[in-house]
Amino acid sequence: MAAILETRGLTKAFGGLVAVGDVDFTVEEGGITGIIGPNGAGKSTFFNLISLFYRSTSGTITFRGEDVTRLKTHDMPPRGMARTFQTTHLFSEASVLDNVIVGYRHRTRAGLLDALVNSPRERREIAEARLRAMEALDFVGLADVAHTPAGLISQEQQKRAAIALGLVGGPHLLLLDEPAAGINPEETDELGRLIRRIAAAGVTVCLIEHKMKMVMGLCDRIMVLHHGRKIAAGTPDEVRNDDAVITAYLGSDAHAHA
Amino acid sequence: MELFAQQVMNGLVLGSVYSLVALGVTLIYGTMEIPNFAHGHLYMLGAYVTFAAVTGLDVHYWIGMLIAVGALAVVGMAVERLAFRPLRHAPHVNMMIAAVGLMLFFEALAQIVWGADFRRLASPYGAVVDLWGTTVTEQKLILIVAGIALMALLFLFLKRTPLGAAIEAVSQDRVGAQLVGIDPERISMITFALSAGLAAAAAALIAPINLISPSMGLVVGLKAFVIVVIGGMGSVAGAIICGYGLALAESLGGTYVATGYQDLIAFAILALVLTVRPSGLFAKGA
Amino acid sequence: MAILETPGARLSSPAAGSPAHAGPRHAAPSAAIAAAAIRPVNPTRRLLTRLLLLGFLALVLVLPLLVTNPYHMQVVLTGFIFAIGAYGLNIALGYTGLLSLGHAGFFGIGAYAVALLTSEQGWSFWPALVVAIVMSGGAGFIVGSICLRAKGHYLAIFTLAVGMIIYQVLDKWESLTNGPIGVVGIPGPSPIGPITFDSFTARYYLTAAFLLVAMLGAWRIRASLFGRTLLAIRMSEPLAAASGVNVMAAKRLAFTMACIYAGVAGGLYASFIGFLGPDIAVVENTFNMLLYVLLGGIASVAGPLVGTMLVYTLTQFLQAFQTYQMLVFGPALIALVIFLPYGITGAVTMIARRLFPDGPARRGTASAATSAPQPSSRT
Amino acid sequence: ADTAVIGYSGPLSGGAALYGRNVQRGMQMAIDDVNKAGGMDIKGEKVMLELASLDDRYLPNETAVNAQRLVYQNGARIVFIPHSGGILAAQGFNTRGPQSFIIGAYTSEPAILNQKNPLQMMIPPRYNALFEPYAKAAMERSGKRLGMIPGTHAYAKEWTKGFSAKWKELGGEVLTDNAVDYRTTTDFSSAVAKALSEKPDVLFIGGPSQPTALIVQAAREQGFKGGFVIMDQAKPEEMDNIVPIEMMNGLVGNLPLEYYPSKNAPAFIKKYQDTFGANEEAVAEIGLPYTAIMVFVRAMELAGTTEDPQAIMARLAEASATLPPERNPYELTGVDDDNNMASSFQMTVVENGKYVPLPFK
Amino acid sequence: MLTLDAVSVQFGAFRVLTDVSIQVGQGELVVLLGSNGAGKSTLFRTISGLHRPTRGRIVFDGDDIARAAPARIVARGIAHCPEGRRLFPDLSVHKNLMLGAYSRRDSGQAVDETLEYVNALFPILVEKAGQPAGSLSGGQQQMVAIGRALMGKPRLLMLDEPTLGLAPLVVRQVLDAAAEICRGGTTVLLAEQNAHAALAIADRGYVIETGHITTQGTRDQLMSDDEVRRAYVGA
Ligand SMILES: Nc1ncnc2c1ncn2[C@@H]1O[C@H](COP(=O)(O)OP(=O)(O)OP(=O)(O)O)[C@@H](O)[C@H]1O
Ligand SMILES: Nc1ncnc2c1ncn2[C@@H]1O[C@H](COP(=O)(O)OP(=O)(O)OP(=O)(O)O)[C@@H](O)[C@H]1O
Ligand SMILES: CC(C)C[C@H](N)C(=O)O
Ligand SMILES: [Mg+2]
Ligand SMILES: [Mg+2]
Repeated sequence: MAAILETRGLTKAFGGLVAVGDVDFTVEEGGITGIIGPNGAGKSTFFNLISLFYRSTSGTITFRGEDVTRLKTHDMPPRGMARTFQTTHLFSEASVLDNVIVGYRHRTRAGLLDALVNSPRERREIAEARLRAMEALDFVGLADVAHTPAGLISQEQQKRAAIALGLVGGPHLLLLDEPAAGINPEETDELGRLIRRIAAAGVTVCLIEHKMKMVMGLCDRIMVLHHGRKIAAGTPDEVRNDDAVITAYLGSDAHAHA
Repeated sequence: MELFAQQVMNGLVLGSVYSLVALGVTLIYGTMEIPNFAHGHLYMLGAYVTFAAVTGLDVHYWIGMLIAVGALAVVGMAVERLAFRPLRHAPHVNMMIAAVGLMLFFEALAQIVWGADFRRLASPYGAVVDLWGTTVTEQKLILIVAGIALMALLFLFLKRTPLGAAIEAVSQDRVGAQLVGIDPERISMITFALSAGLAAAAAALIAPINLISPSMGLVVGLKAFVIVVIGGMGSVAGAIICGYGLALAESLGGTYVATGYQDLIAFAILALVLTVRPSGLFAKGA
Repeated sequence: MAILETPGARLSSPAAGSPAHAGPRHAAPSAAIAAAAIRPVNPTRRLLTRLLLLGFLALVLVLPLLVTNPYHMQVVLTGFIFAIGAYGLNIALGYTGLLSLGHAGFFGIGAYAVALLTSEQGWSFWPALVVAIVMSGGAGFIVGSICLRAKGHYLAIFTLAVGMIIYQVLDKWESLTNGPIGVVGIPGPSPIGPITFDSFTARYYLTAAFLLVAMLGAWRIRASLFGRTLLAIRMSEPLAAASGVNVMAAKRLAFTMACIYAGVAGGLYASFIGFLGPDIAVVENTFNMLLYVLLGGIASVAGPLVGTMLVYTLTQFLQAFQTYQMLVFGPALIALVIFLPYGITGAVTMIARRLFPDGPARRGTASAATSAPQPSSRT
Repeated sequence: ADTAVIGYSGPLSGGAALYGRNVQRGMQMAIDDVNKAGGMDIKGEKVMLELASLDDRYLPNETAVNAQRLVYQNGARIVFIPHSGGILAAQGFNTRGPQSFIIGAYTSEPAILNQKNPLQMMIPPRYNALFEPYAKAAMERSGKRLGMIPGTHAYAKEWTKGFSAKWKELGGEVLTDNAVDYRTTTDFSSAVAKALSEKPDVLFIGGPSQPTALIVQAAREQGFKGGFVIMDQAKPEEMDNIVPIEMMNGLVGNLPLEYYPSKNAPAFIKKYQDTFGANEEAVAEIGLPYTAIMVFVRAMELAGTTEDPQAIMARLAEASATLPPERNPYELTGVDDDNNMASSFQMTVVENGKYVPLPFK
Repeated sequence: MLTLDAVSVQFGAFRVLTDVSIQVGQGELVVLLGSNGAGKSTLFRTISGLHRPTRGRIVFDGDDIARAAPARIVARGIAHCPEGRRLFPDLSVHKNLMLGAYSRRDSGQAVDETLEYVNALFPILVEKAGQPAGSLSGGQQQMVAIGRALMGKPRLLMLDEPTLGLAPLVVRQVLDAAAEICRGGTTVLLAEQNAHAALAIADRGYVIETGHITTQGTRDQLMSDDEVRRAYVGA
């Protein structure tokens, strides 16, 4: 399998603090990759770096063969990288559907002029965007709340809406930051199945999660960050039994629960 | 050289006023993010109350100032309670419109109560002293000293007292503040009282040097906003430094560049600063 | 099968990454999904909206017949002109969440362009107006490119300063603008073929035409994909960027558009009032337009006009109180923003929603006359 | 009609409110006098006068709307406007439109004469008439070096331009222009210090009276010994309420009405102060609009109409030349051919604490 | 010490809590289980005075506090570590913690002791003390939130999903801390979805579903309740 994303010596320092230090990391095309690590290990920062939300201090990011290190945040979705945020983040005043439509914007070309004259392109793309958004919502199982303001649906629905917002543009790589935080075991399993379906549909998924049960069950490969450094990478089993990981993160009876 | 010294002195006088007014704005706008553009008008009212106290009740100047500070503190609380608190959940610009409403109201009020013409408050400290080749009236020296003292006090209050911390806390997370036992409504009232009081003090200090008129507040008020933004929203030190900085820029710029452009100077500096640093000089966090 | 319909699945199609990727395989989506994508809107409300719109157009058309008193006409005219400016502000603030406190400055640029070209260079009104558009738009673009890097409060005060600077330039650059003395004897709009614009009625229809175009533009933008982008930016810039929106470009475009609106309004103003001084660019004028937008109903398409007309008539009425008028007007403003936080149209829409709720979905349509009021993000 | 309405649109609120209020007071006083005297005699019919005022906050577009309102709602045929901007805006339609009307133009700005508007009377003197006598008087007494701290508003700008040109022409030396905004400046010291650093003999200053007085004070505090020339906007009689008149020695400006060689002045001043208080000054913004109303009244009586602007204007010259003395505090002698009412005016110089009248040469 | 008696809360037409009655005894550690949107946070917010119950009484130490202002309630000794943390993002970690002691009236020394206790609980906070709280990682912020609540030296501590987003190690640290705090004499009311871990340390528990208390009992009763196991323990 080819690498879809590759970082070399990726580093981010906040003042003195090195949040991410010299990380070489590869996400294989297809499948599900997990990132775990203690709080403050640099996982979210790492996501913010590869989605170009933060400027890296040093290092390179290669996405689908292209060096994207110096591009801007909004350049990534058109290239096929989508992300969600750790604290679920939506346009809460707008309807769920309108939220997802924004995620499709980078696929459309209609601009101010099309708007003013209501050009055929404008009309075509609006219909198209609606349709794709609706499909995405249908896919995550939110079609029935499409017209509800995003602020009024439940925490867990909001998480799925955020995923739809990422999916609608048809990404190659989807980054999920703690998708299962704050939802109960039942829903967590449900979410796990959704993520599987996304992967099965050909989208490479990379997720940060603290719920080991989910991570271990879901991921093909896992990277472990600690103090901003990669301390381990490999299959769930390799990672689970890695002493460094156990002492730093899992604790001895990790596989028991949670 | 003598001219230079004179202008630096004048800059310090002006700067004390700017900084005091700006400090009030830092609290209300910088910290609580309430764009009370009518702050300059509170300053104007402060001047009138001092005038009314000294001429009407013929109390001593300092008593007059105290009365003004007290009165404006009350006005400040009323403003918070009646105009801004009801808008807490409304879109932010609504507060600006409310502020505009206050400006119109206060200006009309002053014009009706004290007339449209300029008023003059005679200073008990009119004597002229020579200082390092500069001539200043005692009143101006008092203004500088009192101004600096007030700022020092406020600074300590904000940085050293729990109440000071509470003000920042409320502005950053109301609910969080409530959960540690802070009463946000009380805090915002106190904050308004404080900043209005500062404005009144500044006005009382400058009144004997300048004229009092219903429209004296507008420009000073807007400049205070400029100062607060250059200094970085909510940064007390920033407000003070930029207050004096701007005043010196105006008096020296007025001398060595060209007079008549003072107001341009202020806004040009702001534009420059924000072009280079979109979130101010002393911005914290970002 | 469901899988085939998923966006992910589309990735396997070669055309991935281009909008054309909505390929044949998706030409015929499941009817259910397609149907669900259309917002169910209460038919009665839609009808009422349409009627309101027709009534409005009819009114605009026949107004000169109803209003014969030149004074009332003058009020309407001036109102329309400022309303155009207010629509500009609404695009920046209401749609995009950009509070521009320098709006009057761009109004001034447009006004001076027309004033100086027609009165001093002897140009005719129309080419001068084009220049006014280019200049206010150009200035907006440049200023936007610089200012819009600042956000929220910083942007507000930055633009406030820009407005002040524009005013100072108009005031001090005497060789160009005559400084504080202002521009005298600005000719009215020059005739188009047989149509002259000396009579109030003619000027009315001219202004009304401009106003309607402005409103149409505002409405189109709001309903468009571009408009949705703007709304998204207003609600959350980071999320918009993460969703692939070039935030800076969109903001700059919206800002420029707003300035063009202001410029056009300014041009009309100059040539209708016949005299122009720098104080047209003072911040009070920005506040006035802000007021119109807010009381009318922010981000709504009818709002700015409703607001302008309401406030303008109110102030005319309050003139009776002489010196005391501001004693009434000031508190009135405060009361209005407190009790009508989303303005007149906002209130009307909410009532209409109550009376004629939508189908299953809980959200209404963004229709022409009165559209959903959106709380503007804390700008 | 048994009452005729005179319209007024001026700044009644905001920065220029005082100025606007003074003009309004002058008009009101005249109207009250006329009515007390039993109104006007129009073709043997008694017609009372009524003042309708609107606030325009010094904004031309507001003036335009107000003027329409005064004419079409209140039925005014004469509208007083106290600022050049509003006047120029009104000139756009006072001769055209369904109903024409007369502009009572209270501004000294000559630009309003460019259009040769046939339905307009300019009330105060054109300031450009004052340059030469002022300059001469100041030069003779204080010297040739002219320092400048004028205001930055339109009116002051024009003044400064014209006056400094005249000063040079008369062989004087004009130093750098330190114009400051008289309304917004918080402390004049720095402008004054700058001006004094060039060692002037005379300071040219002027805006509203009170800030002008403060500049005099600041200059004296910083040790200035020379004289002043003040723009006519500033009124010596108001300045001496702010600073001791001794500080004003060597000051050249408009002669306060009270020192006019005019039999009618004292009565007028007394009447004014009886109405508005002993420490209110009957400045030109009071006396000239008062006289202007009287001119129009006389013109209406001569023309035998309150309705027909053209007819009223036709009798303006005659009316202004034949004012009854008690209605002519300044003893003005009639409009010039630009319909400028107060074309002759008097000046003063302050010498050891006294106003010394100086007739124009 | 805390008794809720038929408490109902409504937002507009939308009823979130219906006749909720629970008791928390002095020194107990009581866990409140429920899935998203069940009403846990609303219940907590109501107890700490952020919402007014539409019906019912909330009795703390014998007084009805249902209508008291949040500040009063905190002063009475109820600390609430809220969902979403509600930190003061631009203030330093240290200032955040100290503000937790805002309504304490005892000596500064006593406050310092509590601070040391908190620092011992979450050592990372010592090295972050000077940093703006907003710049901390999700988990670190959670620690600050708990620490801030503890700084009030409350007699009743309400923790709303404190383990949300915490690493497994820390999850246990936090829950152990909760138990520790309880042993130290502070009554603890804990909202959790991670039922397994939570029940491990709890004395008793309630299950809340769509605003109704559906089940209650001791740890062992709940542990052995199949419904609970399926829905919340996810075993
Ligand atoms: N904007 C910032 N400024 C300063 N420091 C930061 C900033 N963002 C993150 N940090 C620091 O960088 C480190 C890594 O933070 P990050 O959010 O990536 O952790 P994380 O692995 O996502 O933890 P968690 O699992 O709790 O979310 C933390 O120590 C945090 O304090
Ligand atoms: N202020 C509010 N206005 C309207 N509805 C609200 C409000 N607060 C909460 N709700 C609704 O009340 C229900 C309960 O919310 P609550 O946050 O208490 O649930 P929870 O048990 O804390 O869920 P979670 O595990 O996600 O925190 C939810 O459906 C939520 O949408
Ligand atoms: C400055 C004031 C005296 C008014 C002046 N007469 C003008 O024309 O505006
Ligand atoms: Mg994280
Ligand atoms: Mg909760």
